Amino acid sequence: MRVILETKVRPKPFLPIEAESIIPRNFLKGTDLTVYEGNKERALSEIFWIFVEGTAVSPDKVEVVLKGDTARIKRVGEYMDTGIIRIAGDIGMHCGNFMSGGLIEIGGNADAWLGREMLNGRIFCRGNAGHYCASGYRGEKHGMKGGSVEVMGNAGDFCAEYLTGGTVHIHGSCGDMPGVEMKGGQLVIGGDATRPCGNMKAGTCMVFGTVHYMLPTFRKTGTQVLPDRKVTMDVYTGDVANRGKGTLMIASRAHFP
Amino acid sequence: MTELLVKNACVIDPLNGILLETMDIPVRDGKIVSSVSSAADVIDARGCLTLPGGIDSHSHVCGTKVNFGRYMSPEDMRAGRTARRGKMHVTSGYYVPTTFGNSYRYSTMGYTTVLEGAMAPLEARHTHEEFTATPHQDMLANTLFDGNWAIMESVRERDFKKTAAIVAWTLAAVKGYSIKLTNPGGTEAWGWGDDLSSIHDPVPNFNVTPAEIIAAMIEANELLGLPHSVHLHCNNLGKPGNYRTTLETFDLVPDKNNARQTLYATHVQFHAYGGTTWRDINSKAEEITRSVNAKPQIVMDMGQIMFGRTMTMTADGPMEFNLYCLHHNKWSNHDVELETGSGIIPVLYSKKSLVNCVMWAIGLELALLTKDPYQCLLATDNPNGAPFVKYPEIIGLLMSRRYRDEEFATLHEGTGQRTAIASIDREMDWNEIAVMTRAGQAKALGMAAQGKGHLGEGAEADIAIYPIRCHAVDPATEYRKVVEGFQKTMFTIKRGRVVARDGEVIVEGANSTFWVNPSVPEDLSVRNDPEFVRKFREYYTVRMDNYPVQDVYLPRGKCIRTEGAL
Amino acid sequence: MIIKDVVCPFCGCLCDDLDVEVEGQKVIKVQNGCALAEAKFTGSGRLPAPIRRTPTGWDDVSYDDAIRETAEILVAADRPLLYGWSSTHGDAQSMGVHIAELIGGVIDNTSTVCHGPSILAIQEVGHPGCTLGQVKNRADVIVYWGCNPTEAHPRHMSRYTTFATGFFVPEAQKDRTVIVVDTRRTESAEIADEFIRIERGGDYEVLSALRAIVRGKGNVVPKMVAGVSREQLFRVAEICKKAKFGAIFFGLGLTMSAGKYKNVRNAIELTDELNRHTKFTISPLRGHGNVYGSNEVFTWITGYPYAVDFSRGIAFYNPGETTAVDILRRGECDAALIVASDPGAHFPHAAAAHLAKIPTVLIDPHMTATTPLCRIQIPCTIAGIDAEGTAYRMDGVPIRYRKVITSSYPDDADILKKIHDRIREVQGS
Amino acid sequence: MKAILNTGRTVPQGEAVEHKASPTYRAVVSVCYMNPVDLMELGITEGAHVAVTSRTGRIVLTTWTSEGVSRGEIFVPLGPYANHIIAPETHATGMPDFKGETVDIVPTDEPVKDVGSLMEEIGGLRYDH
Repeated sequence: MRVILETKVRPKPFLPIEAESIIPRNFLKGTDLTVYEGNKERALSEIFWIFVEGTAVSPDKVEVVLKGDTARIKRVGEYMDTGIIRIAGDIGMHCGNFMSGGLIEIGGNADAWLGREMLNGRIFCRGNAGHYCASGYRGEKHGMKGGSVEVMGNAGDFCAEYLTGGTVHIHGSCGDMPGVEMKGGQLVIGGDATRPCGNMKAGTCMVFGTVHYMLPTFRKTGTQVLPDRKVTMDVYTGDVANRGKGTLMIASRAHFP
Repeated sequence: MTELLVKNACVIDPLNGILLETMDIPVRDGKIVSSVSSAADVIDARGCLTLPGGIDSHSHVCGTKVNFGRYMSPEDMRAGRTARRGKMHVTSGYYVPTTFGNSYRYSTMGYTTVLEGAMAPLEARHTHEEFTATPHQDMLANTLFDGNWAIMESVRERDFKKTAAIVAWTLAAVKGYSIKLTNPGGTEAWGWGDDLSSIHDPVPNFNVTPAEIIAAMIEANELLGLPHSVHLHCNNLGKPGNYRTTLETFDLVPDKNNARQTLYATHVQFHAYGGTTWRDINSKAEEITRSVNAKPQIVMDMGQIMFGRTMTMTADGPMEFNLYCLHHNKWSNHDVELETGSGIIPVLYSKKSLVNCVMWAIGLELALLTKDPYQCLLATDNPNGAPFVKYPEIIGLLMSRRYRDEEFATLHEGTGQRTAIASIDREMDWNEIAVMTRAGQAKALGMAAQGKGHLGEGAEADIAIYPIRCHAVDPATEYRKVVEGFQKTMFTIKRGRVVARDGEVIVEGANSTFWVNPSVPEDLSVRNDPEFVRKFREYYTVRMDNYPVQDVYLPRGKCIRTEGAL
Repeated sequence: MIIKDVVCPFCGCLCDDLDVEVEGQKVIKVQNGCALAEAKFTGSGRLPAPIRRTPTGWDDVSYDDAIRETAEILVAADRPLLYGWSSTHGDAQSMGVHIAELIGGVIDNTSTVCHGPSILAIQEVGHPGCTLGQVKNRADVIVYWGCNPTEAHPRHMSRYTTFATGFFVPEAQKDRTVIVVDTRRTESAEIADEFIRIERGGDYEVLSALRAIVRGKGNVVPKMVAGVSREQLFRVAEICKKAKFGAIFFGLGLTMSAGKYKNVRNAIELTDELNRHTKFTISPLRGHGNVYGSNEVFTWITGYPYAVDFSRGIAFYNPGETTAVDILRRGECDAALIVASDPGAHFPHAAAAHLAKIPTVLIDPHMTATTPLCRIQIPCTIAGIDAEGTAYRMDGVPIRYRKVITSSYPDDADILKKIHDRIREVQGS
Repeated sequence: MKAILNTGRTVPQGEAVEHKASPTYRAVVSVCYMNPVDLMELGITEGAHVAVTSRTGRIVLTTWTSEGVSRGEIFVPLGPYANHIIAPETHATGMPDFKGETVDIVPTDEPVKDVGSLMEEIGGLRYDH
């Protein structure tokens, strides 16, 4: 089954929409769902033109497609456990929060907190991701615990903060402090990074571009050749400011202190 | 004039010797009376269990440290969120809920009076502000004196009258109810990052010992004729082997008051550990209860822990630092100049942890091995042992051996060797539960005279009606019904007004705060003591005139004047 | 008439030892206070009556009409923002939260552009702190990090630290070692025994290095860290470890620089580490008079210290998303109520500009930089001058503001109460 | 000249903070504190005006020398002048970069605007009573 949601023109297009109801499972029972626009509860049909193609007997066979001006729609795919969500353009904050299964594909950019506290499943973003991509929540000690987030463009600051499990792959560059407070999982940064892995306790972070403002509390333990990538990595352990036993690997040619 | 008649109530009122009698309760203008007119509103209790409003004699719900617990815990606020509904404000939080969250949950459980376990005098205004935002319970504030410089100096000089005068001035100034000592002397040592390891260690720079502070404060308390006794959080909380300190402390306590105990020892579960390290920790509940059973001058509360996440918060700063070193989670500390300290850290009590299982067992053992339920009251040191919403489960555990056995079977396998819980047959009856949750508290706090904790004529009409038909339920086997029944009242009546019904709070509250103003002869008043005034000016960062809590903070304050022997 | 022991409402020190001389309805002299206190008490130029913006200018309007219109604006909004709350007392703050609850609004306070990041840090790792008297009576090592008390909290040093005598510190200047850490050689730095000058944005690195040294892992630390020599870092770590009681105070140098709350978190974790060796505390130097009170009040009612979003009925919190600057920057809100603060002056103008596009109501005694942006301004009393109420000092100590003069202005809490009641009427709740 | 903008409190700013329309307030918050060497490099003396441009705006300020300010940095007291050029981006923390914005500085003869004008530039309407 395919559910296509195309945004209607709204009188106040700047208002954020909270749409945690948009997960594949919910559409098995129809499209009689609601979302919040600011402090007003709206029927899904007030916000979207809704087209349903085919039928499905189980949620994993449901594909939800979002089109139009979706950049301010938040929480799409929150608590999603199966099925597929495809977003043609940009998507608002908290896309895929607590996701435990299924696939979210984003054609444009994702706003902040993409895949926050994710448990499993897969998020694929063709554009850039905002701040706190694949991160934790205020006050909570665990961030993303499993699954994978792949971003073809760049990610903002605090990417993979508190990463606890799963893999985060940013093909472009990260902003400030990727992998800060990391305690597990794997973070791969294809481009550059500023001050990676502060206070890291465990897990692995690889940076293939340039590291700006390397933190002073990582101890170099050697080098490692990654044959499949044809690159030598400097290997550090840290963060020794903490009790950290994490691994930070930086492409050898590109490490400027 | 407003009148109310509660009909067909199945009443347990231990202080008046009423046990499961079906009767009517007439109420006029907030008090229980002998009869009401035919115009009275009528509530039909339909033979359900009807008790005096519940009283929590030791709970942390209001003030600087509690609010800091909330402030640092956005992760907890994600639990237990409710939207504004009817007369109810928004609430957030599970183990450190907002003030309205606390108030609504207590109210729907039938609780109408709560003693805040620890108020730092310098920050009393904050506690009182939150009291007014906890509108469905009458509130009392335990006032901290454990590291009070002026007190320690007077104890060193062995001037009990002066000790009493300082207590009197402080209680009146900060609108406190009773004397609280938390790790006496230890909180001052923590000012330097140290602690005391026995009640005979001298406090650094002050040359007094915890034992001397405790003894002197008991003297002062009785000299002033305060309604409640000294309320003590013993030294060495949470340390394996600490039961010796607790027993030594109990041995210090004379029997000085016919109406009530001379010492209230709080959350004794945390003070009843044998062993030498966390590896060989074991229960010393038998030793502790043996002492208490022989000493009518002591009342304690359980300090029961229940499994799950919660927040520990106490004036015992050094203890919290030790706990932080074990858990490596977040740690807050807040020392209060010239007075006390405090610490806060979140914890998870897990059935996988042998230590936690032993703690769980000790709390229950204390209650079950204390012969007189008036001597061991039900409390979790909310939220330290568990949030108070767990009380119904504790009641279930106390009333049903089967429930205990079922729980025990899920615990760490080493629990049986470290504790005696599995061999205890006692199952508490309805009356004992009523004592442990209201009558005992009222007596221990000296609040029975204020009309709390009983349903006799003249009492405050604080009444809890639970959907439990005692004659039709066997708590030993149907403990689930007991637990559910105590979770939500059919009616909670506060001062003659129905405030909660079937788990919903239905009115805006308007509580009272009880506080004590002991009379002190003018020549003893510390206000007239130039040395006291000078030290206040030089060492506090707040002026003496700005220190007292103004009346405006207690819109419905109830002052208890005491005439002591000073 | 001289009123003694008056509380100064200017900064988070809330000094309560001022002697204020009053003649009629005017303060003519302030003793004991700093220059900021004097300016605050003797200030003039208050807005005389409520004003309302018209297409061509400004009209006077009655309090009743202003209140009625404010209620209508707020009820009609889909995403109202209620911001400010630091220069007033607890009753007004509490009423503000209840209004936000009623209308499904977002309520935020000035900590958002002050110590909001410190709160985020505390929510990750806690806060080993103490009251100011504890520092005054005990501290032999004082660290000022990224702050300049000489300018922002002029009496902090004389009342509590560098120049204050305390019970265990009878000779302040001899008994205390003062360390200042900053990117600028400020006047505070001139007074220090040790000045650490950090390259801009280097706080996190320096804090990490100090943590490693205190943990005995100093061998990893390179020769220079963000412009600070290894030798100086080791020397300072040693001073701290040898302290009997150390106290770190930090300011906006940490919260506003890159990394924001992670800088503060690192400083707190350094403090935690030092506590394994001696006694150490850390405290933010809170700015606006009662800003800490707004955090306290928000917390006991909603569970969160700032940035609370009620649009879904329940309280939701996520700084960065529900904070005032972000909501304005994204142009999300469609009405605003500003109380006791001046976002026109203190927010980036690209964010503040949105206030002019929507119906904005300002409740403030003075004409401010927000006045030109608003549709209605309602003048009120000034907490601590012609209104009394509760305020929380930077260390959490609650103090009651005095009322030293009587004016004809209504208390902002009363104005808000009327708005609240009017909203309930309109909503029929 | 490129520089890093730092903002913060000063006593005069605090004293005048409740008189936003006053000439005093304008005078004390429309100041650009600079290292004297940087000032020399710009070829101006203390008191001359500079136009400071950032990603989001442009503002004219009066220069003031300060030995405490490092070379390559400027310090502007917090207020509407500094905020005219500070970006509203908060890195999803709620807090803009009040310290650390990159700016470009050139000498100018333009006058320093008053607060009312600044607010009118962003859609406000000055209130003169």
